Amino acid sequence: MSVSNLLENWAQFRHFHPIDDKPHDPYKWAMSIDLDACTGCNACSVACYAENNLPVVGKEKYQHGHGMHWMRIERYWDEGLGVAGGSDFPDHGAQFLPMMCQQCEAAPCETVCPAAATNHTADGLNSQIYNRCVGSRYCSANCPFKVRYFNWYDYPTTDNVWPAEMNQQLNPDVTVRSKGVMEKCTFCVQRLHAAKGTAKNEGRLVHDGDVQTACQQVCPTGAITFGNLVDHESKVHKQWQSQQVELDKDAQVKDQKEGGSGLRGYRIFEELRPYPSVMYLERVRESAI
Amino acid sequence: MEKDTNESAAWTKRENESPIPKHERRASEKDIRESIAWAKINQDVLKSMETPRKLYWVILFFAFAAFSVGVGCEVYQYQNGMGVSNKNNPHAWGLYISTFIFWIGMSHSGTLLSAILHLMHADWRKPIFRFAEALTTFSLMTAGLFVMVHLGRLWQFYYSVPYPDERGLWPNFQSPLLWDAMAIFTYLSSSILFLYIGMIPDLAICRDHLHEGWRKNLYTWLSLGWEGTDRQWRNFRVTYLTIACFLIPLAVSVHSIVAADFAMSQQPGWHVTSFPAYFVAGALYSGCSAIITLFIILRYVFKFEEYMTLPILKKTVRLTFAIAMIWTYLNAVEFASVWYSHDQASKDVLIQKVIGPFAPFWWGMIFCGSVVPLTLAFKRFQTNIPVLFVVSLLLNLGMWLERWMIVAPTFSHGYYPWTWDHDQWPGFVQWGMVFASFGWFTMLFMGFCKVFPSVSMYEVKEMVYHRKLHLKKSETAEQGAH
Amino acid sequence: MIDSGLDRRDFLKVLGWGGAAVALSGCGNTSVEDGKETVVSYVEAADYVIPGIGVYYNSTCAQCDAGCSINGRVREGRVLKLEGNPASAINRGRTCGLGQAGVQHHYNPDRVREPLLRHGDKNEVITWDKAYALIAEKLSGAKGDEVAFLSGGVSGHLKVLLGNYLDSIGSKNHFVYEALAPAVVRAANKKAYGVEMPRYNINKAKVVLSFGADFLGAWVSPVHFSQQYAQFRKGVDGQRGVLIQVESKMTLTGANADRWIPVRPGTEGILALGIINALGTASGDIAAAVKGYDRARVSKETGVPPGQIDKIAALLKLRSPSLVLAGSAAEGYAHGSQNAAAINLLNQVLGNVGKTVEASTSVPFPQMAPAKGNTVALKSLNDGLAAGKYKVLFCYAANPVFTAPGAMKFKDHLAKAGFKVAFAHYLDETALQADLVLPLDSALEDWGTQVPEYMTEGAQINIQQPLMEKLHANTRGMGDILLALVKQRRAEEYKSFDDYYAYLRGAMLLNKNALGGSGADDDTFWNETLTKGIVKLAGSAGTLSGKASAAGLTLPVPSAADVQYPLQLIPGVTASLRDGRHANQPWLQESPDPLTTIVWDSWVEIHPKKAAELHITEGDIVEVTSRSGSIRAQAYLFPGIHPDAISVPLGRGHEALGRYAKGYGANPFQILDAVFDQETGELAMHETRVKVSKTGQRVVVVKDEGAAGGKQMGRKIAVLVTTDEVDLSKEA
Amino acid sequence: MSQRHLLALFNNFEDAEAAIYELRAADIKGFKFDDLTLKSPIEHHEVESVLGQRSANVQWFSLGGSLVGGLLGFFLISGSQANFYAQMKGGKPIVPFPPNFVLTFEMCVLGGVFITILGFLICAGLPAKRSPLYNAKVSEDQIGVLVKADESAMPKIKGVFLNHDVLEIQEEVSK
Amino acid sequence: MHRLLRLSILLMGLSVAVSGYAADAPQPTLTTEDDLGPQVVQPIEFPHDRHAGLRNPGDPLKGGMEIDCMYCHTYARRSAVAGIPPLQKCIGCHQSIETVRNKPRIQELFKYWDAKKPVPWKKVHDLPDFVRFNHERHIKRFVEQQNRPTQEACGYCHGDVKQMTVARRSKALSMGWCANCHQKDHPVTAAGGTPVGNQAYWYGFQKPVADAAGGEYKAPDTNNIKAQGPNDCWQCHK
Repeated sequence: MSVSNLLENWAQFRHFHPIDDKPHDPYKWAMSIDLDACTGCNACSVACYAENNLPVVGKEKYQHGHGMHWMRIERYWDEGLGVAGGSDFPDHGAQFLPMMCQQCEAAPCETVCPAAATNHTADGLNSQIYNRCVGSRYCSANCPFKVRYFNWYDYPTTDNVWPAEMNQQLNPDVTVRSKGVMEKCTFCVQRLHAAKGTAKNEGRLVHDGDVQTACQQVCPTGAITFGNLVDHESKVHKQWQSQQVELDKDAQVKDQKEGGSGLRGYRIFEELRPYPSVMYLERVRESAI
Repeated sequence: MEKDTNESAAWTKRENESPIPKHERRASEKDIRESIAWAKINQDVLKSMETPRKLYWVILFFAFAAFSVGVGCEVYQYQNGMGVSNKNNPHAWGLYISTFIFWIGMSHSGTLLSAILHLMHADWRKPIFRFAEALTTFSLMTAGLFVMVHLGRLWQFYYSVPYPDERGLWPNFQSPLLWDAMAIFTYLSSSILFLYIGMIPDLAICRDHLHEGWRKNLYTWLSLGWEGTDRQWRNFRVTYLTIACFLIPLAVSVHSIVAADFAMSQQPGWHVTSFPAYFVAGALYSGCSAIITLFIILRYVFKFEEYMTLPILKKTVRLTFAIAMIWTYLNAVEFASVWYSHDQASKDVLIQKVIGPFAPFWWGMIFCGSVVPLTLAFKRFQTNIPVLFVVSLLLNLGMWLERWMIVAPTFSHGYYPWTWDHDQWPGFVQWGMVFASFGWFTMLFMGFCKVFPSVSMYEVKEMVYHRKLHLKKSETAEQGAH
Repeated sequence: MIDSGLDRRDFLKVLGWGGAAVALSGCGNTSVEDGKETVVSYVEAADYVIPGIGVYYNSTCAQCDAGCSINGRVREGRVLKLEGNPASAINRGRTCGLGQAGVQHHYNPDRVREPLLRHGDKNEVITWDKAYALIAEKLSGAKGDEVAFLSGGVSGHLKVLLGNYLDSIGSKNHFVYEALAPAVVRAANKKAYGVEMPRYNINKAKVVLSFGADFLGAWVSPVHFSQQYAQFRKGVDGQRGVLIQVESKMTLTGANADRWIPVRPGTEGILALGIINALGTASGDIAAAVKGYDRARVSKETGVPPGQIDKIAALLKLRSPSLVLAGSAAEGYAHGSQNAAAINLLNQVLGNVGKTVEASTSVPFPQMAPAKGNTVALKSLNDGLAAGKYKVLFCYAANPVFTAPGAMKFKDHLAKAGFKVAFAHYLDETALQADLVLPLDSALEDWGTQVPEYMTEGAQINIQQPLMEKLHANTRGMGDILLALVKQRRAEEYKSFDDYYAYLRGAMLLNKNALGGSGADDDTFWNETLTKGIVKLAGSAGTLSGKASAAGLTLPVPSAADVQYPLQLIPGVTASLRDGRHANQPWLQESPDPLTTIVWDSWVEIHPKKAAELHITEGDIVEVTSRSGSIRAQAYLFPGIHPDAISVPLGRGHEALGRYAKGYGANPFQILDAVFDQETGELAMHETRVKVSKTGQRVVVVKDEGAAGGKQMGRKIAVLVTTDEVDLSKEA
Repeated sequence: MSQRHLLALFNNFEDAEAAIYELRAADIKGFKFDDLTLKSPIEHHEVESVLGQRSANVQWFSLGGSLVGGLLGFFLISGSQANFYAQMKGGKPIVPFPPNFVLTFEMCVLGGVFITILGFLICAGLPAKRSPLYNAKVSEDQIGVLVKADESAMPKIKGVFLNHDVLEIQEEVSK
Repeated sequence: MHRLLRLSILLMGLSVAVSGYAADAPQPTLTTEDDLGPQVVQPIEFPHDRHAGLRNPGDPLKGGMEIDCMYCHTYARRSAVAGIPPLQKCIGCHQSIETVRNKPRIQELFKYWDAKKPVPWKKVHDLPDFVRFNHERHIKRFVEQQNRPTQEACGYCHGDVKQMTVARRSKALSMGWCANCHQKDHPVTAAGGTPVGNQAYWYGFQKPVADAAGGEYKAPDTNNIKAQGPNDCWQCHK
């Protein structure tokens, strides 16, 4: 009875998230990425293609910006490079940043979807339901990170995307998306569900290390940490805590310390208040050289 | 006026051929001749529904041709996916949404002229409000088409319609797109009803003066047995007034909701507080200029020189000029507030428009939207039909560019520099669809004008009657004074 | 493991196609669809085969020679994804992108499926029996030394079997060719340390000074080094390791360096000697040898500012132990050996030998140790072919027609060989020149053992086992083919082995005790071995000699500008495409190059300053001309390259191989000059001089990077701090 | 006593008005003034001074309609937001006010307009069959006065009309 | 005015009805218990009634054998898919049951066995491919943790299979139908499957209530707190 439900539970329907409520019990999936360890090798991106049935769109479509890499590695140069007064060479190397859906707690994409195809799940994920998507692309328009990818063509039926034998590699746990739907990084929700199912069967919670995302699992330098932020034993929780980054803040206390806090945890576009679930650790460069 | 170009001279010549005696036209700046007989009004308007000039058929043919292009594009896009329209991941919307806003904006003219002027008892609206309302209705229909065309999975559009279904799912009422859908639905149905209600007495006239055929049946059904009794007129007046009252806030809400599509988002260049006002002003602006365009076309095609008179045109033009200046001001406010803020991302978008790859279009918009209307301030142009025709088309072009300049630069130049993309231009499918929308609109509009009276006969009669009454009164008063 | 009776196609339609069927049905219809699909069912099924549940098998990655152990997820008989095997000391559960794409090698639609007899451009499908008979026939008409076998790096039992086969033919002409092997460094190491490939402890070093060693990208064992690198960055006692990369073209490792030093191409050795000089700690003949390399001269010759040299020297002095690496950029010159020797000398001077450079362990079965590929082999084969010495040529795991320098004219010489047999996965450029093409099983269908060249702590033998049933009925494992061939000659000796699997099992069981299986019964041992996928061995640790000396060290002064060919061509080695053998795996093609973010195409890296001089802008199609030929590719303005050099990545520009490789990009191998290292005779890859000219054509560079380039435009996206701003010891 | 209809057509409103004034003053037996209907091609609101204030209740429909629309809108939306599948979106409450306000407003207008139209049809007695005494001229330029009266009153009424330049008088054919 | 009143009442009634229908969770249009789904033609007409049906004490040759569902559909408790038993399993029994050996259906079965080909059974309960129903979780919950009879637990979705020969769908298996169950009270227990913590009820918005009486079935570990079942979209669509 929806109307009676509405009236009975009025207070709960009026909670703002994540400031007012803390529904993250027992799970809140979160990630931290150490940019100092990330070498930009692209293994995570390829692993994501393998795990999540991402189509290879080919040169021409890639040129038109139709690439479907849920996880993309961005390469930045120092701001001083090549400008007057700066160096002609990237003396401190490049800077790599793996960028995928930040699973924002207050995701700008969720509110704008007309069909309610993208929602916030109880364990802190930004769900994308392909079969509900009508393809208005409003979510992508409103994503500050631009990490949502639209199926501009029907890739399953496109030549050379998954030809003859190649389609046998498709992961049966992940729906292959047809034309006209939006998709994005899911934190490998199929793996999370399998792990949760196993844990439930055994009457326990998912322990840290029970489940890894595909990108985390492959990362040669272990730059990606993934886990349950609520679980105090999890590595990701310890990292967030030691970096004094809090989920429901739009500016961290540590950042207001004069002279710096000596910590390097930050979240991208925190000030826009999407409350991302991915903490990055700043890249470090030696000052003595 | 006489000193103008050859083309102008030709128009003047045509003007001379018009059924209004020259001296009468010249004599007074009257909106309408009081001496027109009511029977002649009936006769003229009814004739327009039967024998328009040949140009009518030419327009209809080209409109249909343009529409067919769009059908082809849509079939192609439907089968192959949205990618064929040359959109990509930052450029998710492209021309469809900007043209959607354009048509929504255009729809505001009908309401403005009809409802606001009706409430203000500005009776010069009477000969032109009918086609303005039709303009509202059909441009809304055109706009609605773009919502559909824009969807990646058109065949699933009903997922965003609120109806109780077996799944127990509802659309997301938080989405401004849903507000849009709701507002447009409300606006469209209200506009159609407003148009229809206002047309009932005229439908009765049509019914009475046709003898047989499908049209007779159509008018008989649609006129609901209207006889013009005092009871009918009385309730008609109240109803018309009430709906006009409903429509004004509704119209404002519609375009501010369309503005909310952008303002409610978080993107630089969109997340602007003044957007609703800006959108509404832009909407009225494009609506008014569209009215001028259609005024000129209808006046010629249906030989309405006696009803759609130059003084009325002049009033419309002056209104348009005022709105153009409001729009210009709001434009300036928007840029100023962005500039004054320290939001680097929004500034970047603005700079991108002014000197980036969009600069030609942006400056085109400023030229068409703010500079061109300055001509309207000159009295000599206010009744110069060829000039007005060109100017009104330019204004519309400017308004279309404005919508494009709202939508596209934020996509190409959003928060995230890595995804900036300055090379993606709309593909032929998008242009085809935009082109076709004009055909579709013209087709519907011209069709309407042929089937239904595009000048409100009873209101013109009222106008003539009241003017005459007024004239008589003032004459009496004059005589009394003597 | 997999039931032979299973109708694979049928059941793939049921579960495997589930995803695809969604797409085809348009995701929309919520009504159930009874009776339209067939449900999966087996005839017989092992207990652990449960539909919907993935089973994991251990095997070894065959995408490169590093020997990472993998763990394949198999569901309903299909291998879906490869993960790293955590038990392996090499990759510890991790893989690289190239390794991930292994499944695409297996499922590749362009694999050769039938034995093909080639007549010009036409293929005739023949049976295996006929193919074997043909080989026997051709061999009977040739003397032992008229038979040559060209292969890539091989190891393990396959190497043994191959050796036996060549022995049975009486041929000693086994050419082991790898286009991108660190062969000069091996030789220099042998001289300096007494071993070809010592163990580098990047994780123990406080400073790593790398002369063009792309150990994070494509050098030797990148996944292993990446893990060490992560530890190195975390540092000992919160003191983070410092990476200094000296190279003329920025590699992935260079992009991760604290200080990247664009050295003039070829002067790496001079810089190394200059640093020794600046350190001032050397004595004896070393001190004498470096005496002339004062900072002014070194700076002038290398282009590195004097202050920089001092800073490096000071840091190296301050933080010990350090590690100096000589990589492919240093070795790729005519004086490559000298460069490498000078760099190794620096290691010696810094006292790193024994600390961060340690002796490697080797497998106690020398016959299984890897046959290391190099380019000398190619040269001698090429010479032999040119002389028309060979009547029969076998080619396995190498694509010399694609990778041989254009100046060698290998393709022309190859035509002189009488009968060419290619064992191939794809119809690559070399296979197209062959007379007989024999289709190979993919690494995920085949049995094998592998001994990696670069060993980490302890030695290990990697097991390769099929992760699924053969995709194509008529492909064969290389082991099976060799066994069949060797049986032609020594039937008696091998008659007890039905197939390579039996051979492998037999061979492993024979040495059960040495392989750590003493006491276990055969089946237990064997099953355990397969389960683990790795056999860990005590191994025999060698010792390092540490006898690097400056004797004979002569480094040429950089040559004066070449007016006709003013630029140095640096062939870029990317982590995903390497020498191009995997270019037909679309994930790799679409995986952006980390530094330029370009996909699906080749490019010419030019420093923006140089480009401005030449009026070249991004997307200009430029012609790169060397003395040996020319190629065309799009220009990309890249700040991470020395202005006197340009770089074109290797691996693309295939004329064959498959639908994802053919016609994409240009092949810089084609324009390499045939210059060789004076000491080892290895091909000097970096010694080609070129000129660049605009063709007038322009394209849009297909890349992931947006219009902002690599700039963050004032946003706080990827943040950089220096070590004095952070306290790493606080971190969890 | 049987009643009959009679339609008189006038050339202009003044004549008709004068005739109606006279009819009102005449107090003819068998004729109630409320049974007089004016048919005109345009609305003459001056007619009120002759006919008196006759009721027009459409505005009450408007009020009711917009209230019903608004309430329905709010509860339909809020209720459906609070269904089983309620999912948090963008950190906003499940039942958020700003969107629901917007939609309630739209529903309010929608309800208002629809019910107003309904009210109009009800109040104006539409749709209806045209009365047999209808002249197409009424929709052109003539004013019609339709009266319903006892047969006995007819001659008097006709007389009044004839006094005022009536163009034509149509009578219902007696049964 | 009567007409007006009637119309108003009609209108109000209509709106109340629509809003009532709309606001409350709509009931899926079910195929009724008697109304079986479409007949699916199987390669062998498998008699479920003979295998799973109740024994006939009078004539053992006529009645069923009361075989547990999961004797054959053994994957259901271990995997998301229930699966069809391998042919081996059928043969395992049937090669020693001489009495029916010559029946045409059994002969057909052996034909497949001799050819070593799997029987191409058709899916009967075939959900759209974007729906991921997990058999294992449901079996664990109802059969293992709540000790309900297998046939009852399976019957929730599959109907009374023991009465059928070839299985036919007898439930709607639509989204609303699934939600019907999920919307009912779920016990929140450590072992009961629904995770302990706030998440269980937070999004379903039904506060947990202590139910002293308990349901008909009392799971041993229940601490009698009830909430709604999992409701997030990713539960079934991934």
